[in-house]
Amino acid sequence: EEARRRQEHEAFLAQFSFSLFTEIVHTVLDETIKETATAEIQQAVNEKAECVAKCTEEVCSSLVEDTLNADIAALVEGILDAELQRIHKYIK
Amino acid sequence: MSKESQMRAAINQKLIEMGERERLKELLRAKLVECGWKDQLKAHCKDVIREKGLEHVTVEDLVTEVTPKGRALVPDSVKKELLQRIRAFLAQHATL
Amino acid sequence: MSKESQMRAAINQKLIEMGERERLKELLRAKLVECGWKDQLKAHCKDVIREKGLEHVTVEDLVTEVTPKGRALVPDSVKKELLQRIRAFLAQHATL
Repeated sequence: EEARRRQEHEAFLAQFSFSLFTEIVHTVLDETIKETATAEIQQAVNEKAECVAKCTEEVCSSLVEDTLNADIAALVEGILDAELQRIHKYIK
Repeated sequence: MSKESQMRAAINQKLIEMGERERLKELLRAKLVECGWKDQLKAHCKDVIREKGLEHVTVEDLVTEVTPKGRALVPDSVKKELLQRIRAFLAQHATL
Repeated sequence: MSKESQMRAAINQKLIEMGERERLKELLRAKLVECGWKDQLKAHCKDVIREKGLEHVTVEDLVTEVTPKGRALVPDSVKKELLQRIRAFLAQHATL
């Protein structure tokens, strides 16, 4: 009887250990996977926002550069033309 | 209540009271970091986000997508260690 | 093509497609006139011509000479306003 009870107890412990093990593994994995997925999506969102901000600044700078380059060239040409005409008039 | 259910309830109570349940979870979390599982999971999440495009992925989608691989990637050694620790606790505290 | 160059190209394309790039340039030009940039730069050009002598100055020389000052003279507030306008435009019109 004693041997039978011991055997039953051992079988119970083996089964209980395994169900507890499965439950803990599932709980921890589910929690960790959810946390990791949330964190990774958040990180990707942040990285994208940083990239958009940086690229917007670069696009803005290049727009300013392009405009200045064109306008400075036009301004210089205009001034030199005006100066030349003024001198021609003066010589005449 | 059967004898088995009584015993199950008693062990569960002991696991909680003694903080062993939390310690087991902590042990598993630490082992998952230590063995590189968490880094692999992160890398897999990044791959999925890159592949699908951030605007097409929700947290739920990502969880569904990476869970099978996440489960498969847990090393046997980690599982074995956890199971042994559970067995040792039960052997000590679930006496006849 | 890197992620960043793709992003820059996408922003530029959206600005061009909707005519916003030209509008922004016009806005910048108007602001430069308004803040006295054009007058200051004209005066600087005349100074350089006076200093070097008209016969020794080409268009290229003068452009090279005055460009650094031309850039430096653009008020930060103007650049900031332009940047904010681009941000607002993208927030309204672009899915990047």
